[in-house]
Formats: sequence, structure tokens, C-alpha cells
Amino acid sequence: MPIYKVVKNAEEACLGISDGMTLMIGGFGLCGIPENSIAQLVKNGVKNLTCISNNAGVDDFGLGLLLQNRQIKKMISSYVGENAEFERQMLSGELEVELVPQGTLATRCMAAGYGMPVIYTPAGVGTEVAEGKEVRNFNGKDYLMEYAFDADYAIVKAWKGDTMGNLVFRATARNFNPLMAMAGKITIAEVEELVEPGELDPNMIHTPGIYVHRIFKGENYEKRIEQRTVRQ
Amino acid sequence: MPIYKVVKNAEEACLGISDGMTLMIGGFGLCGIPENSIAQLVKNGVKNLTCISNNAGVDDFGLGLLLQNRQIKKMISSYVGENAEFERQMLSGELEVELVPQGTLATRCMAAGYGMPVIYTPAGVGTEVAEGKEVRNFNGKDYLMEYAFDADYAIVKAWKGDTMGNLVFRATARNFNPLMAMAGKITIAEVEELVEPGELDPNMIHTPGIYVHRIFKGENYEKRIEQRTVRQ
Amino acid sequence: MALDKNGIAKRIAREVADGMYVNLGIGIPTLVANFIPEGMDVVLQSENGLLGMGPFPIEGEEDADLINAGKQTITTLPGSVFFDSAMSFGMIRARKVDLTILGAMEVSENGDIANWKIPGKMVKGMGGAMDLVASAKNIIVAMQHCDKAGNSKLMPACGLPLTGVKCVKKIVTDLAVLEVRDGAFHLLERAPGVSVEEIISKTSGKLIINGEIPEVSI
Amino acid sequence: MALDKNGIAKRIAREVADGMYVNLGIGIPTLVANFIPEGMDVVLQSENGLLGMGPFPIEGEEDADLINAGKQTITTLPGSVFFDSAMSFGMIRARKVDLTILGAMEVSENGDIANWKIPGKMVKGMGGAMDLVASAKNIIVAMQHCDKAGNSKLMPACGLPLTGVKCVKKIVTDLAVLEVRDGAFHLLERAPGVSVEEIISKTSGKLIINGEIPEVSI
Repeated sequence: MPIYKVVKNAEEACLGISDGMTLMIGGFGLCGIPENSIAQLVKNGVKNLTCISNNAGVDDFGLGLLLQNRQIKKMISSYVGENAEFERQMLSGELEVELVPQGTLATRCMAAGYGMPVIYTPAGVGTEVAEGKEVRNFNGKDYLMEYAFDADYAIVKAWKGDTMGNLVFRATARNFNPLMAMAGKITIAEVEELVEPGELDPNMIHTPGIYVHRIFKGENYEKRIEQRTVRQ
Repeated sequence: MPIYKVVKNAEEACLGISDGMTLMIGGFGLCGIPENSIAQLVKNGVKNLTCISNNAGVDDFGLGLLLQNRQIKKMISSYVGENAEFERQMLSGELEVELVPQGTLATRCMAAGYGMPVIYTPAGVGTEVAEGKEVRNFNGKDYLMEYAFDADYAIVKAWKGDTMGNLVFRATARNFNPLMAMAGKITIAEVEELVEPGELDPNMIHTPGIYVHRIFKGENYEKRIEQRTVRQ
Repeated sequence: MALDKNGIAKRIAREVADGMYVNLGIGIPTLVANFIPEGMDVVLQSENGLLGMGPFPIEGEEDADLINAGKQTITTLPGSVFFDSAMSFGMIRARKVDLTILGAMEVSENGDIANWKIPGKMVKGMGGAMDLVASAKNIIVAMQHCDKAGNSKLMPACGLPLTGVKCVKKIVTDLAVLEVRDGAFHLLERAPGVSVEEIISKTSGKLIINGEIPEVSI
Repeated sequence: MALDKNGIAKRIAREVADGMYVNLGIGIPTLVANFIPEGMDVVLQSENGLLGMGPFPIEGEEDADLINAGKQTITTLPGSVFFDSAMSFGMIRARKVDLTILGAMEVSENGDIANWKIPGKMVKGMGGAMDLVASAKNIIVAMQHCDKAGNSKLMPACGLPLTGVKCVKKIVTDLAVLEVRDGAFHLLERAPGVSVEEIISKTSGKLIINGEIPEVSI
């Protein structure tokens, strides 16, 4: 019965990703990002991407690498500080940017994975985020109608995964990953540990394999820390 | 830092539940039902309840006990077979019944826990479930608008829980429990095993304690099986 | 000779392909699992919160916490996953389940299905059926061709309250295999020894018969 | 003497009560954690997916997978829970978080807040701030009373793009503690040695002063 989702490596995983596509990329800051797949996209040189990702990496890591390379046409994110090249491209108009409240971003991913066309949220009511959007009052409170995302590929990073595509995430590296995993037309998962079916506790799987199309064991994770803070 | 949610027993957990309230009761069939709390409600004799629960138990177990006792004014469920007394009360008009597609029921609970006033689902479009409801077309497909539930209390059964209210469910006894746990104005959790904070893996908790107000260790679980089927 | 329940299930099993995620309803659909060929990679979804449903347990190993949507005790398989009901119907609504097989009281020639209520007589509720039929990529109905009184269950329009509209793609009955398309039942196969005339006489909805109709091979 | 950042944080910590779930924003709000009294039962939420945020790690024990919403390395505590971003903002939207403390560029007399964008100059994005202010039960803003050019940040109306409307309940600045209510800033306390006149001169929005204004005790 095991449906086998394993591909050899990032190269095979990223087959089919082509110019102009919309990609979801998991991670919060540099935490829980699919490092191998991003490196592969840089190598492929695929262009004019629309990237849905909470952040845009830093100048020389994460999605920052794709930005440096001018492979991204549009970013859909909630927070894009920490990245000078990003700010430059955005202010100069080279890069299109859609800023989305973080909870709205997360819930629009979930909505896609749960087959819900829209969600209503109070985030952004009365702000420029509400411009052009339907505002509707429920129980005396205003909400914005926000659409589920529609992504060609979702690329996520998990801690462990099995050959059927079941995923487990670790600590706050979970963040957007399980939501985006549910939302891609095709979902690619790179994992630190690839195991056989039955090795993961069925009670403790965050993403069921039905949502995952390709899985591979990533290599040489750098896991860079953005703000190294320690106790005095 | 641990916020302590433990109450002594079902009696203390059910304090405040009074006539005419709306309760969510976890479980699918007899699987994962809060046996201790249901027994306590029978004992309390609280009346005119509106119960949101996927099923209505069987004649002499689960919510069937509250039905026998005429404590339920209205059931909101997806499937109510397996219960002769239920059918009798419903057909005679003693019991008000709102039948809701199972996925709609689950998602209306989740919506409450996620602060979403409504959800859209295609389930029930073109059927009598759609009567009086808003139908809206997104991307060429019709959806019904369904409201988040509003429950005074949610009563759930978990496998393990800690004193801060963090919950873990087992196998298919999970079902509606984590969704209802998020949805109650006050949420009561009864557990088979009550442990100290730190004993549950923080990566592997299904319901964060922030959603749970009262927790206690249940006793004498019968865990009755509805359809005992075995391999030939 | 009309197909028995196992025959219907066996025929439906031929619609299951490698790599599919399949949801099986209560009754005949449950039997389909018994006829999926060894070695075929198929994962069964149970909408109460399980992917990777295994066979019934060995006697003595029943687990009250582990049941299927029909409330039967079951087992898991390596790679099984449990999840809550919202995620379960989330994946159904998002069309991640490839094939849904369920029973019906009536099917109409435009693919409407009724299977949850007989007004004034029986109201068990729709359970997950309305969600499944509203979102499934592919729906096959397993049922008897006629009800106990001998009335056709393949009708111009359903008389009973609907479960879903224009959703059924294929029907396998004790007498025939039919595709539902363009507002009509298209006869594809007939049960061994069952004549086309008998199927015509027992189908009240619009029936299209094109050329020679082969017997079901199961 | 105006309050320094730690002074502001210390004063805000007095608003935290036993049993609260609290979300701390980046900057001064983060410092509040240092002044929550020992033995008080409070759980800190970090909106990137953690309940039960602990202190920074000991050097050498930093974990790249374990950060807060400010991307700083942190630790967990017994009873901590990780979850995904949808659940994190789900619990925020459902008003399960009792208190939200965050920074601001401007606050208006009716409680509007601006803290995410300076048109043409700086656009870092709103992160989770719009979700937090739209749904929080109680919002306290920690900020300097004036900007670097000396202009009041407590204004009749915000000049910058808004983060949320009519949501701020209380403000703690280097000079004062103010309640936002009925379309005005109500002065509650003044920083030690800071005169009411100075606060009046540095508050451009409507300011209500009722009776004697005590000094902040921290």
C-alpha cells in the first residue's frame, strides 16, 4: 500500500518549475526554509517567479539569493525587513510587492489546503490592506474577505518525513511549512531525515502524505541564525 | 510560569453548566467521547440543552443517556442512526434536530477556534441543507456560507493532558475533539492520563493549553465498541 | 446472473488505480478494499480521521480508539496517519482524494444522488456524504439497480431529498455498469447473462445504448 | 527624569496579571518579559508558533529551529507548545491571547495605531501586527513620547498608514502612562520628575488631565 513519493534530490524535485510560476516557500525568517530547493532554483535560473513566503530571506541567504539573481518578479510576504537588496528593488519598482498581514498569509494557505475559496479576517480593516477588498460585518465586527492562494508549487522543509510523504516539523521551524504543504498544486518537501513508512508515530504527523507529491533528503543544512541572542 | 487548569473531577469541571446552554461534545460515534462528563451531566439533571456533537450516542450510552433523560432540547449532528430513542423523539417532534454535513460541522467548530465568523463549503449546495443560506459562486463553483458555532461549553476527551491544559489525542478518538476544544467559550477536557508540564513533547501537542480552561483525569473508561468487526 | 455484493465490489475495484487515495463508504463500498490487487499502491481514507486504513483486527486486538467511518474496528498500516475531522474534510474539499465510492438510494440521469433521508420514515443524517459528493474528483456509486419493491433507482430525477447534484460519474449495480454523462445513463457493461432488455426495463431514467454491450468481466 | 526602555518595560509589566497569555512585540515589549514577577503564572506567545517562550539560551545552546517572532534565538519552558502559523493567528483572532504589547510610530487619540510603513522611505511590512491589533482583547503600546525630531507621536490622527483602528487601550512612553478612551488620551501617570506641562507640550492629540497626576511607581 505505500505510495512512494521519493525523488533523488533537489534537481529532480524541482523538475517542472518554470518561468512565471507562483511558488510558496516555507519558513519564517531563515528558520525552516527549504535550503536545498532554493539553491536548486538559483542553479536552474528560472525567472519571473511570484513567491509567496512570509519573508524574503537576507541579502545572501534564503530567498535573498533569488532576489540577488533577479529571478523574482513579485513577492507576497508579511515582513521584508532585514534585506537591503529587497528594499532597493522594491523602492526602485523592479520588484512588485504585495504585503499581507501574517495571519492572513497563513490562513490563505490553509484555506487552499482545506478547499475553502475565501476566509474572513479583521486584520487590515480600516488600513490600506483593505483597499479594493470586500468588507463585511458579522456580529458587529468588520472583516475583510481574503482569497485562498493558488500556487503551482509549494516547497517546504520538514524535520522528518517518510517515503509516503508524511511530514513532521521541529520547534518553530514548523511555522508556514505545514500550511503551504497543503496548498500547492504540487508540493515538494525536503527533509533532514527520510524514514520508512511506519517509523513515524501515526498520531504525531503534522502533514499527511496525501498533500505531498515529492520528497527528498536534503543535504548540508546551514540553518543560519539571524539574531543570535544569548542569556547574560 | 505554568498556568494551572486542573480541577478535581467531573463534578467540579461541569460547574456552571446550566439549563438552556449550548454544549459541544467531542467524539465520533462512541469513539473519543467524554464519558465522565456526560455521566456528570446526567447526574446534574441540567435541561433544555442544545448539543453539538457528530452523533447522538446509542440508546444506553454516550449522549443517548442525556436523550433518555430528556435533557436535550436540540441536537446539531451529522449522523444520528444507531439510536432508536433519538429517532422516536425526533419523529414525534419532542426533539429539535439540525442535521449538518460532517465536514461542515467540523469546520464550523474550527472556525470558532480560529476566530473566523463564517466559512464557505460546497457541501449541501442544491440540497435542503442550503435552504435559507447564502450561496455564493467562487471560481465557477457554488458554495454555502456557514456560520462558526457559538458554544457556551465544549467538553472533550483526550488521551493525555498536562496541568496547563495541553492535550494529545489517540488514533481516531481524535476526530472532533481538538476542534471543539478550540471552540468553547469554556473548554473542559477529561483525559486518561494527566501529566506534569514538560512531559508531553512540545512538537507533538494537538491542542495548546490556551484553549483549555479545565482539565481532569477521568475514571473507569468503558470505551464501548459500536461495531466489533474482526478479520476472518 | 446478476452480480452479488461482492461482484459489484470486485467490478468497482477495477476502477482503482495505482497511487490513488480512495474513500470507501459504508456497505458495498467497504467490500471494495478486499478486491484491490496485491501490490497496488492505494491508500484508503476514512473520513473520521485516518489515511491508510488496514483490515479488520484479529480477534482480541480490537481497539475502541481505532474505528472507521462505519464505526467498525479496524487496523492501521505502516505509513498511516491520524488527523482531526476538519483536516479530514479539508483534504476532501481540496480534492486530494482521487476516488469516492458510496452507496445510494437513487441516482438521476444528470448525476444527482439521494442517500440520506426518507421524509417521515428515516432520517439518519448525511454524515460525510454531502461533503464527499460535493468535492470528489470522481464518484462511483455502488447500489442495487432496483429497490426492494422493484422500482428503478436510476431515475429521470430523484424523488428523495438530494445529497448532491450533478456529481455521480459512474454506477455499478447488480445488473450493469453505467456512465453518467450529458444528462443520461450510458450503458457500458451488463452483468453476466443479464440482457440489455432487462436493463432497459429496469432503468427509468434516460438510457443510452451504443452498439454491442459486453458482459462485465470481473 | 524620563523612563528609559527598561523603565517603560518595567511599568508595563505591572499590567500583566496572573494566568494571562501575553504576546510581546519586537523592541521594548520584549524587555517586559524580564520584569514579570517570579512566581506569576504567565505564558508568553510568540506568533511564529510558540506558547511558553523562555529566556534566551545559554551561549553554545542556540538552536536555529527555535526562534521568536523577532528572529531571536530563545528557549522553551516545561509545558511549551509549538504550532503552525495558522493556529497561532487562529488563537489570536479568537481572542485567546489576553494582552498584546507592541511598539508604534504613531497613536491617535481615538486609538488608531501606525507602525509598519513610512511611504517612500521604509516598508518592512506589517508582519503579524495587523492581525494582533485587529483581534487583541487588550493592547498596550510601548514607545517614546516623541520621535527623533521632537514631534509628538500621540496625535489627533495618524499621518502614517494605519496598522489598525480604534484598538489601542493604553500607552506607556518615556514620559507618561495614558489611557486611550472616548477619543482622547487620559493622563494616568507621569515619569518621575516629568511635569504635567511637559507632557501637555509634547502631546499633540486631545489630552485629558483629571486632578493630581501621580508619578509612575515602578
